[in-house]
Amino acid sequence: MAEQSCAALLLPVVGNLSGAAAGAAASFICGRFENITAQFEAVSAQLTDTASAVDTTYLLFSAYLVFSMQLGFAMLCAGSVRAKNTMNIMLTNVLDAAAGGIFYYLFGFAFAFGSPSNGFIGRHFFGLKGVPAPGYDYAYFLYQWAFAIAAAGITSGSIAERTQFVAYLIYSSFLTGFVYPVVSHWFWSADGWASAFRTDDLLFRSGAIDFAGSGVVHMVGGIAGFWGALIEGPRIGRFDHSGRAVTLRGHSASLVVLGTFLLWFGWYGFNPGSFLTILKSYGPSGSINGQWSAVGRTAVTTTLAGCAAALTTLFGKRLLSGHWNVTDVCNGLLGGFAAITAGCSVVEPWAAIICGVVAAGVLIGCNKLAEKFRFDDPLEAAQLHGGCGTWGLIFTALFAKERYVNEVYPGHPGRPYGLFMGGGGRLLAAQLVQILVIAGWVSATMGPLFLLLRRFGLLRISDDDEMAGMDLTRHGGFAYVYHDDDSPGDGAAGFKHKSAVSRWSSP
Amino acid sequence: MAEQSCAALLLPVVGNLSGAAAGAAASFICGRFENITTQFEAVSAQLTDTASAVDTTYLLFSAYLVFSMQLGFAMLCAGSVRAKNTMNIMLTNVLDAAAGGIFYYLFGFAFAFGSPSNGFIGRHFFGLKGVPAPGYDYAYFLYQWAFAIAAAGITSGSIAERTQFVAYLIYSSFLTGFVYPVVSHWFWSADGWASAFRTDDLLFRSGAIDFAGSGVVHMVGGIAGFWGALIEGPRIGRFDHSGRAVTLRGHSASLVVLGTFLLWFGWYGFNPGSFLTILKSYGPSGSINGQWSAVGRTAVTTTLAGCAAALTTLFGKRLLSGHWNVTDVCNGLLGGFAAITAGCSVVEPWAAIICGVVAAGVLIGCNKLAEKFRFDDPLEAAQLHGGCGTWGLIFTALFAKERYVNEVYPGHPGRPYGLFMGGGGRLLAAQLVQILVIAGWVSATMGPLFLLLRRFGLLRISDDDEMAGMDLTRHGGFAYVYHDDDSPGDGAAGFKHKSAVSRVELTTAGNGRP
Amino acid sequence: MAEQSCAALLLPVVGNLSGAAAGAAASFICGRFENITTQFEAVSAQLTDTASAVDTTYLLFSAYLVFSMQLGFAMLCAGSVRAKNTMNIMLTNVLDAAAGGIFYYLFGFAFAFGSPSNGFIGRHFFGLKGVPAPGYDYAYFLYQWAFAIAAAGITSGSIAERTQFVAYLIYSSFLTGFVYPVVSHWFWSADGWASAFRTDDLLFRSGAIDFAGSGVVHMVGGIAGFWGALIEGPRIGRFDHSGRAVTLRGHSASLVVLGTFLLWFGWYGFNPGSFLTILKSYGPSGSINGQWSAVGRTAVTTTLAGCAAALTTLFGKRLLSGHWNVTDVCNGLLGGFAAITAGCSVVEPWAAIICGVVAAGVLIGCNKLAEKFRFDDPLEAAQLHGGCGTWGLIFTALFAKERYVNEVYPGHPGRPYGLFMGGGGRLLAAQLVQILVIAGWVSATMGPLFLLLRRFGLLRISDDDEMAGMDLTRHGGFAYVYHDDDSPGDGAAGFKHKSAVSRVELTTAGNGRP
Repeated sequence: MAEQSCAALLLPVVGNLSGAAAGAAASFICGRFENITAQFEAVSAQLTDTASAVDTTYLLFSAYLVFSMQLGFAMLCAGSVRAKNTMNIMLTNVLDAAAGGIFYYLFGFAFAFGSPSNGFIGRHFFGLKGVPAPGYDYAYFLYQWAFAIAAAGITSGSIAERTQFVAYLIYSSFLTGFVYPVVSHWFWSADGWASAFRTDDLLFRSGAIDFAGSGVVHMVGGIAGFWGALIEGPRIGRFDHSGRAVTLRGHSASLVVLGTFLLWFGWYGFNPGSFLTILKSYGPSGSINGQWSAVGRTAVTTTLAGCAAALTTLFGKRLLSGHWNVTDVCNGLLGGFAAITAGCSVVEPWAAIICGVVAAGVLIGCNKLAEKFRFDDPLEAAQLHGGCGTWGLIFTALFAKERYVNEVYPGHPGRPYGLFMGGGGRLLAAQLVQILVIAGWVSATMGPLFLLLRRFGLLRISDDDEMAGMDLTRHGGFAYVYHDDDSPGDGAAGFKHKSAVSRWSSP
Repeated sequence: MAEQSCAALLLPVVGNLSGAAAGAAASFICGRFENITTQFEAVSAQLTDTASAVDTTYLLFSAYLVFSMQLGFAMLCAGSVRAKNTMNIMLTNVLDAAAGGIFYYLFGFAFAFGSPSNGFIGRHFFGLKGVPAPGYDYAYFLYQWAFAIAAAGITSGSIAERTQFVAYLIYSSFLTGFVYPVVSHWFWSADGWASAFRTDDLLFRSGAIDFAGSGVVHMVGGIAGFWGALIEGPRIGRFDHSGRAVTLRGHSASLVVLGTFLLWFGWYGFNPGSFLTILKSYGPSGSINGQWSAVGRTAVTTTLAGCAAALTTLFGKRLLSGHWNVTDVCNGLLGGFAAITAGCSVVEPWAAIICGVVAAGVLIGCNKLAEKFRFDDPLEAAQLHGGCGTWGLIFTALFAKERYVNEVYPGHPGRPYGLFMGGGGRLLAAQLVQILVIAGWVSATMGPLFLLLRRFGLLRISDDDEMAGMDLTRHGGFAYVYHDDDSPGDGAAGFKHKSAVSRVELTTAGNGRP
Repeated sequence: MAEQSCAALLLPVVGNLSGAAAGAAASFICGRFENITTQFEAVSAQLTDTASAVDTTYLLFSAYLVFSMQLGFAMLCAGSVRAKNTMNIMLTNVLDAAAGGIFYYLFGFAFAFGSPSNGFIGRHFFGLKGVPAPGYDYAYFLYQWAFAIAAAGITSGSIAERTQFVAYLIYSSFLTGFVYPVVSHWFWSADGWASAFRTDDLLFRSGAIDFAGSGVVHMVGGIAGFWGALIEGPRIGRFDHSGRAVTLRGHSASLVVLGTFLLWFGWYGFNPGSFLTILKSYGPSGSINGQWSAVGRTAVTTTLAGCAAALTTLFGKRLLSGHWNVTDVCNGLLGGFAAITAGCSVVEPWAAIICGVVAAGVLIGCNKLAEKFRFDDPLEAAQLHGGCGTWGLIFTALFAKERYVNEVYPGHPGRPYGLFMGGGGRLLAAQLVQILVIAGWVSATMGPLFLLLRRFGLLRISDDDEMAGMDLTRHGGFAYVYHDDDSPGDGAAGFKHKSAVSRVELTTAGNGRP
């Protein structure tokens, strides 16, 4: 086309002159233009390739960071339980990742992001069939898998130290393979009925803004854990005869701190990574305004919320309990992170500090409530992820900034934003709907499952097993052997807790 | 050139007209074209720079991840040995990295990748002289160093709890500085005789496909460990008088799980990182087909193989031993990773699951065999890295997919691929040659070395030392002091295991030796 | 402009001919040229966006790595103290990061990098107001925050096991919020009076080269720790009645090794990350010479310095103390890293090995001195970060290579470089000024603060508390509960160290207090 019109325009002009030379000149100029167009196309394609490479690099390393949170969970859980149940809880954490990998590959990812689909559940990409497709590359699957296993990890903390291993295998598969993927479809897939990414027909003309999963991940894990812990009842000895709470201390604060820091480290993949891409300009191309800056801001808001929550917890617990407690500070920190996760990309750094301060209060309040109602959650997971996650969704509805909302969720000018920022109440309505729907869905699926497991006697271990510790009775021995028997030939086991062994074998 | 021809073409046309204006017009048009050409050259150079930056960022962070595996090894090894030998094994892991850094800088990298060279050994880049050269930047050295120290780390697990520290220093230097670099030259350097990257004269017109090192890293480390553990013999108490195996439990399952997860984390640098670059298009430029997608696929196959192996081990060991054991699951997981490492970039995700399931079986089988022949490897390193690594090479020969093989190893259309995928047996032949050659080379170098060390009495520690623990006798005290003496002024040492200390004194007194 | 001149040039030529067609031809050609110019502008803008994305990706992941050093510090500190003070030291490490985050956001970043400003202190960007601005994006704040908390982490090691928690809160806030930001302004801000990045008026026409902070981070943390540890005095039992040093062993070597490896891992963000960008060409665009290569080289020099220091320490301590000690090797390794940090980007790899070897000697010497003068630093932080950091600044002045200095600190051709490389003594002068100024500033601010805290009785805990351990008396119980009481209903605490508990009760009873 371009060549023809070029020659058509130029030939009459030069055509009057010496024939061959004129034609050569015209075709030369036209050829050059054509050549230039081809070169621009090549440059443009190369720029597309570059963007693919940069964005994939960003997404993959974010996915690796999110995966490292699983290590953080494992260490946090291990340190928070008593030594006699360490093997059990670590095994659940390893299996969250391993079983989650298989299930999410087979159908979880398809339920969550299979596109095109209806608003309730996805129905493509089973076994990664059809991947890579535009917008759905392998790196995206890996990233979403790392999220899915995090939700299961939360729940296993709530019901630690008293759950049969078979029960764990069943609920974990169900949660990772069905309950969680459906929720993530609703709020994160472009087809989800409440998603803020929908092209049209947004819930309350807004959609729920749950950027990295205060609701989708943390509330889901927390509420599942809540029902599990409630139905199982407290651990033996957690409340004494008069009903007073007795602290059953975890066996290693070092592992708790290690796990907390690893979770913090991984959260930099969780929150900023949820942009999925980094090479995208917001302002005019070539300016400093772009997703790269929003990604950095998200990392900053995440950091500040956690820091504020940690400091608030430090001083709050000092006033309440009289000592400076590192494990409480760690939990406060994580509560701040769980809360900021929903709004991390759309709020100002100063608002993140408010988010963290309130999250610390929410966590302390939930723990008071739990103690009052004799609810026992060894890792405070229901309170932390459920309570602070809920606050995070409300917080987003209050403090989301107009410019950031429109940059992160583009294409709907005039969409609502934070109530306190002058954006009206429609976003708040959408967020409240999200809270109710998640609470309802998880309760309606996981509650009956736990009840069913209890009915069949598969849920809770026997009292003897609980006293002796699951490691000894189910997992082949204790986790630690610091003191040798010095007579390795005298038996096959080489257990450490001599007293525990004898106590367990006598009944 | 272009300018001259431009003016030559245009001047006759406009030259008939008013002289000066015509010349100005012609030179204007020609100047603009020239200018545009320069601009395209600038854009192209900038795109090259961008590609360098993106690829180096990718390679460097992959190298950091691989390095974090050394931390994983240290924790895995520490948790898998008894408390009394923790300091010893952790020191070997720190030194694998530290001594490996110096040796690999001085000559290891040169032996492995010095180019141009013959097919057997490299001979440039000693002390990084001549680096950076095209294709050989500092980031590449760092990445390869992180691989080299991993091989040494595997071996130190096999001979844990009973090896003299001097023996460790000697074999570790030899392995990292010579044995491993030569193997990596054969299979990974563009000059290597069996490399799939050769430009011509491929082994069986195929070359061995060992993408990230099931053979080059894991088999080398595992076979070296096999000979070490075999020549040293089992630990005291590992097999009782009737020859029945006695489990000598590691002292901390928490450290084992920590190490396993860190290795998993680092494996994302090991396997996907082995592409070295990420900005490379496979299909037409501008499409979604490119190395970025292959890198993601590799991460997915790696994950799935490990997950499948872990689940297989969980249920397999439940049937065999009756309990759900987390350390076994961790080992199974690592076995799956070791197996998928060779073919991670050229197989489909579903094939990776098969790879993992079989790898778990291979590991269980190897462990049964080891127990039967009274072979004692405290970390199952020889079984895990040697056995599963071997299976990984065979698996690749069976399941490598044509399209992926041609994308990852381009330039040889019609090259063979997986036997079960219809690609013929030539790849399998190349892989079997690789297995035999690696086994032969490592046995021929490391076996005599260990025998020599034993001959000079440098290999194994004394029975007394082994009973007391190496930490006490060689490394200045135990790793843990959970219980204070509460009277810190009463002695310089502050040992924890009072009973252990007194026991040692008694034992040595009983033997009539000081 | 371009269009007008285009039409003006072309119209006279074609104008002689048939009017309309000529005008169409001219405007066609001119339109095409115009169009091409627009396209080039778009490509150029897209390349700028790509560079922003690549550089931010690089900087953010480097920041995450540097943050992981805080975990490394926590584990290193935890393992290096006695079990009874583990909770205390870990809490300080968590709070270094948390309190540091708030303070650095509110004013620390503004003091350090608020631009434009005078040479002494910055005065913009309070509460990140005005960010993002060109050159000051959120990722840059995050990166600098991760550095700031590292300095505070160093100091908390020096005064471990005997400091009141309130004193920690006060000095830590002061250090992270004021002392450190001011120092970093001097040497790293483009406005700083001694910065090598200044556009003009460089100190000694050179500026001090402290690339990633041997002085700014390590000396600051080390000297602050020195004064703290000196003013507090040694721990009870550290020196016996005759003044002989008694080793108070840390409670877990596994945690020490874990922390060391994590610090090593994080150092790859600390040193290579300090380039802040990776997409920048040094040579002609499109060649292999660029910041990507310099970043890789920096990672290599960092690695080699640490490795050389570790090996030197291994053999040095073997000769001195007779055993192979893993915690000493870990400290030596970290000393090598602290030393190379200043010059990592401007020296050759071989020079890094020299740096590491000497750093190991410096650390051993400083430890000997500390023991002689009965200076007690539980983590050797003052010796390690202060001593090796000082050596690092001098080393840079001796071995900085001309080409690298001009690439990393461009715009001042003929600037001085390493003395031994033929670059004259002016860089050495600038580095010596830096050493003196940092030592003076930190002493003048932190020294009086610690004295003031002592005056008000806020600095050191009581002897009873120190014997019982701070975890029990201040932090709600011990860090470890390996042995259950098996009767969880009988008490609220569930402490482990029964003997410790009873001892505390006895002690307090003896004092006539409940």
